[in-house]
Amino acid sequence: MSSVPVSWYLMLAALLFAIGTVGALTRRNGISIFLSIELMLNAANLTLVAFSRQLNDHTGQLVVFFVMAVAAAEAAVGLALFIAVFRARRTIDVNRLNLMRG
Amino acid sequence: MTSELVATLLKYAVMFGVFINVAPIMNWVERRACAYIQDRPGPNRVGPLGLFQPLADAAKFLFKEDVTPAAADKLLYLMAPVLALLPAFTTFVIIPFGPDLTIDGRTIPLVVAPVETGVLLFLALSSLAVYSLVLAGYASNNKFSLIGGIRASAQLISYELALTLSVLAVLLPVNSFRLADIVAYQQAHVWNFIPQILGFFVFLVASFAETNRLPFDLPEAESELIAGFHTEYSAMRFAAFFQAEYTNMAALAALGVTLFFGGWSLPGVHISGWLGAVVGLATLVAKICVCMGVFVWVRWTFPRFRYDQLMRLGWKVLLPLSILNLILVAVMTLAGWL
Amino acid sequence: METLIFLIFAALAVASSLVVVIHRSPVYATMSLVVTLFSVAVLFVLLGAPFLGALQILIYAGAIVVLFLFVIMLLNLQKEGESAGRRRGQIWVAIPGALIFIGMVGLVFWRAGAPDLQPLTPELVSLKGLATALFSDYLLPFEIVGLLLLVAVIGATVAARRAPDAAEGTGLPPREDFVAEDTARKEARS
Amino acid sequence: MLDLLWLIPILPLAGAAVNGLLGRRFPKALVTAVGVGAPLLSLLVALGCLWKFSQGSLGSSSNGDAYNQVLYAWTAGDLSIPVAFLLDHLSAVMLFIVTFVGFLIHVYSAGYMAHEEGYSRYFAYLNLFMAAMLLLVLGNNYLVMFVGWEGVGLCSYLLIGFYYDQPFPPYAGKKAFIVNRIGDFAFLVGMFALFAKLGTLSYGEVFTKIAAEPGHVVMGLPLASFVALCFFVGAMGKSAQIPLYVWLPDAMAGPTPVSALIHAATMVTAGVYMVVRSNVIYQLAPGVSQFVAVIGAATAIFAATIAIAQTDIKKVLAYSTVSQLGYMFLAAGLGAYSAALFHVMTHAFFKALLFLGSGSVIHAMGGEQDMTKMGGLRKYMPSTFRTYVIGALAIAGIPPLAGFFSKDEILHSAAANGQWILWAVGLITAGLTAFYMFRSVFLTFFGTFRGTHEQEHHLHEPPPSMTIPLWILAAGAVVAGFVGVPKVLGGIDRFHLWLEPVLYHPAGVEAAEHEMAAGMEWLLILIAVGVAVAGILLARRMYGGNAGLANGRTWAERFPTLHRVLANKYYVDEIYDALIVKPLAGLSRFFWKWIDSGLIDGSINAGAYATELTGEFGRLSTTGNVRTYALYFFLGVILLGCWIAFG
Repeated sequence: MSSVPVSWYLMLAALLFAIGTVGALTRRNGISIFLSIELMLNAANLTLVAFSRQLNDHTGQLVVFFVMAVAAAEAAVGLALFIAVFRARRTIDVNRLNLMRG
Repeated sequence: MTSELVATLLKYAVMFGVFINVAPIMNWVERRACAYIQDRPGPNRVGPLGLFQPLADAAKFLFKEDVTPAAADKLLYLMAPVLALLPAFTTFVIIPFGPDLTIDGRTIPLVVAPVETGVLLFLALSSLAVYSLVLAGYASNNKFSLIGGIRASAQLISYELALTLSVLAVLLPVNSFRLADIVAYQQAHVWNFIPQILGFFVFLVASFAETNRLPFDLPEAESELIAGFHTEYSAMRFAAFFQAEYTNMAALAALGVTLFFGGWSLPGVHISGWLGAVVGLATLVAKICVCMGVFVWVRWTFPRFRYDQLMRLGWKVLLPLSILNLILVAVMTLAGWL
Repeated sequence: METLIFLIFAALAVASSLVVVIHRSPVYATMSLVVTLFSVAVLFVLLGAPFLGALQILIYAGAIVVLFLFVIMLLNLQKEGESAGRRRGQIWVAIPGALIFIGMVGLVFWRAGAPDLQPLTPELVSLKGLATALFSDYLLPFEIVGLLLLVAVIGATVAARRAPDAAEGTGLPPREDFVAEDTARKEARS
Repeated sequence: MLDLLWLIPILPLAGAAVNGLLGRRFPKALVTAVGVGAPLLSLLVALGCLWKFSQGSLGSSSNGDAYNQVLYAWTAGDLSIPVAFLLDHLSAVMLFIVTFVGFLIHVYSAGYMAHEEGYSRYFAYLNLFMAAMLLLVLGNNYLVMFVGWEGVGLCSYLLIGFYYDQPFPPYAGKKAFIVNRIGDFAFLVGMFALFAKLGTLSYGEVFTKIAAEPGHVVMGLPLASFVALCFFVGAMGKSAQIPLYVWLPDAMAGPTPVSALIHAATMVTAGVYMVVRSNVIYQLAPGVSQFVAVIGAATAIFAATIAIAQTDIKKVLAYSTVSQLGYMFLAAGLGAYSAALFHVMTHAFFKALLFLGSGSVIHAMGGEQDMTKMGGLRKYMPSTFRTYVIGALAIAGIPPLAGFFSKDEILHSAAANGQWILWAVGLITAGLTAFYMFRSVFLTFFGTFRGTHEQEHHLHEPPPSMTIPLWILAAGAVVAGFVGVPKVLGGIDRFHLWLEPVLYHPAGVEAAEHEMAAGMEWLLILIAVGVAVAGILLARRMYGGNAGLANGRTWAERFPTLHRVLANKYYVDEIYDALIVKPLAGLSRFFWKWIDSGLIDGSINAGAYATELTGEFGRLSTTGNVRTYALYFFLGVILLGCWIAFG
């Protein structure tokens, strides 16, 4: 059975990561940024699982497990924050949320 | 390789045959049972006892005009019914329906997909069902549909927790995700609903909610939302939702029967070979039918919950109960009582 | 066979992730993310992590993304409008940056060659090994993650609570003040 | 029976959980049933275990039959901590004290708190307290002990601040907690040192290893000395020794049964228990032991003098507790560990009795705690009066009550070791103790009533749920001493024999117990009793009779400065305020006014113009938009990646 070299998986992960990064950096809708970040997390997970396979070690898979849990926590809190922000400002366009701009 | 593929396809065909026929038959059962409960005749014109009524309905669905609202989000609108059917017709692949079959010295487990992550796969696939409801609600561009969609998503997420936890409790003593192992365990011991009666009730209530049936049919409460997320759907697309709903019900019933009532097995009956397969399948179908009967009975007996009551029940009663059940089962398992 | 599955789902993942990033409508973006997640889940299975694949669908696609969709509908988010002019620059830096990144990684792999995957061992696939590692060596992280989830639940509940001024004693500033402060600051600056 | 040992701390814990989570919805009777029932069950199990234990070990001189119950090993990576309980001769004594006295206080509380708000909350805290204390006592390693140690600290905070709607109790609770933290910190450091050097925290292994490997050095001190010192600082906090005793008098802000529980039976004795438990370490650190003894003696006399001038009945008892704890440490420091623990036990009885008695008085007086407003309560509350006097006689050391035997043993050990100064200090303290205790007796129960008419009308004997514990404790205060009758009085000092297996005798150093001539011993006993009787008579002379209070005031006016100093507790709180709090605040203010506002802000202002100029340019890159920063970050990562990959 021919198998796929590990570098293909890693390359795919890099591609997904790059796409996610571009999304996170350019989208203005808060939710879309979040989606892009999930994409990046998934890319990272893919590398972890790929290495776990390559090294024949469970650790990588375990880390993915933790990443998922943390992503769940992040999504819950982040979305709650968006709801709160939306209530206060009627928008979640990050360009208009510029309180940091003195 | 090829023979395996053929076997899998055959097995899938068997299960598909069982599950696709659920909707029309249940439609008839439901309408007759409802009529009986409400003390009226029900559909009795087409065929003996109105048995051919579903066929007539199907014909009607086929020939009706298929309306797509002008302001709808076309692509999502078309996708939603497909998404509804997809999980409905994949989840049952992990349900075992008979003892292992040996042909030509080759052992064939009577499950479409004998994977190690069995139950988890079921839960994963069935958790995708929510998308169809949400998308249908959103794409229709109708406020009733949207509210129905939002309600559906909140409800499904909430009750999935209790459902999953009650299922997990069943897995603990068996030490496996495979449903076949669970059935074997029940054959060796006793049907799970006896030691895990609490978990069974949590599972039952959560599965009513998961299938959006009364008393939890808030996403399509007709007195409030017309028909909820599928208000705008008609003809075959509506039929698709209809089919999906009943197939989901059947799949959950199959899971419940397998987890708590011994699946295809009967206590004291050990038949192998082809006869065993047939008996197993028949037993499974019979059990599913009884279960579906309960679904119908409950639907026409209980009034609908209010939305806040629904959420409160899910989070404040069922979830703690299921956690309690999990702890109890874990302790019992550790103590060796199971 | 395996290569074929990989290629199909890799292509699907890349295509759908592009849609996630490019599509204006948040609902479409979210739905494409589901496709990406599904494809990655298939790849997990291919890599000998069926448990993670199932979890990926159960947790990510089944719960987290539904939450996103729920919030999108709750807030009734529409398509993004035309982006303001000065933010354009961001895109023109980010995309070449990403391309360089991909080029860099690609170059590294090209140089390193492509060793075949290790053969799949039953120990790696077995759930038992995973669970044993999780509940012995990684018990502490596991418990901390549990705590984190609890904190997140509480935090999310508090943050998303309606009208902080109605709930006294939360220590949060009332909404009006918050907005007024903001306007006052803006006025002061201009 | 012994394998039920784990139930003993779990039962009150379960009671706390039930009452804490559901208690508000329960009817009062159910709260009482759970709150009092859990300690009762715990007591029964404890008695069963003790009976079984004593069956196997009475008269045996080895500690081999100590019962070890490993429940569970909490493991994360390399670190493995056994959660295990130990029942040996030492924890058996403490187990008995804690469950027995604790249970009586629970019963008493059911009567005392019957009409208070937060009834279920109170019982939840109280049960939790029991659970923590039992954990502390039963743990078989320092970490489990520390969990209990922190648990009682937390519960004392919760209970002292029980009346959280009043201004003072929360303050007192915080004070107790913070002062305790100082000690706890030292305890932690001690544990770290032990773990770092010996790699274990289990008693048995620690004691074996520390004796076998004398070479370890921590911060210039031998390991044993360092650890002993750290642990003693921990004990100072928990057991209210100079200089960390300040929290205990303020802790009287809690409900009175709590004072009885915290300051008599359980929490404050934790320090003594810990020192006795660690006797191996202390034996190996003679210098520290001497330090312990000196601090103990100093605390004893220091607190006793303060107690003389207090008018609040609970404050008198509080300082008396501090003083008695000083006694215990004096004994422990002298190496008379069994005497220290003996005093812990007798003290648990009579101090719980006194506190509960004072609680009855306060209950009857409608919350009034000032003795100058009491008087003549004898005829209204005969039971309370009688039991209170028994307690006072016991603490004063009048034979044959419990306090006599334990106090005598401590004084004897001082004398036997040739530490005559410490002996004298102990003796004077004994006299002072007799004096101030009977001062409180005379002011409270004799003479004429000095409160308002309304209060007088309201005076009554408390309900049986409160008087019965009083009588039981009074019985204990009378007879508890007989387990340790010294040889010279014809006994065999059973208590000492009982504890013998857990005490460590360094090889080569033969029993430090100097045999004294019987005549000498008799003489010392007579002196001690004489001093106590003299104290009582002096109190009677000054405060007896109808004009007791006025009489006392004249005495106070005769030595105005002394009285003022004592009444104000040597101004220790003020001194702490002046020496620690004020300078800290002053230093902060200095940093704020001069360093921060002057130097830092000044230099910043000086640089501001330049910064502003730079900022005008830098502003262009700083858009205030997080994503721009994220973009920079990303570009940086790419650069770094390229450098690593190709550089």
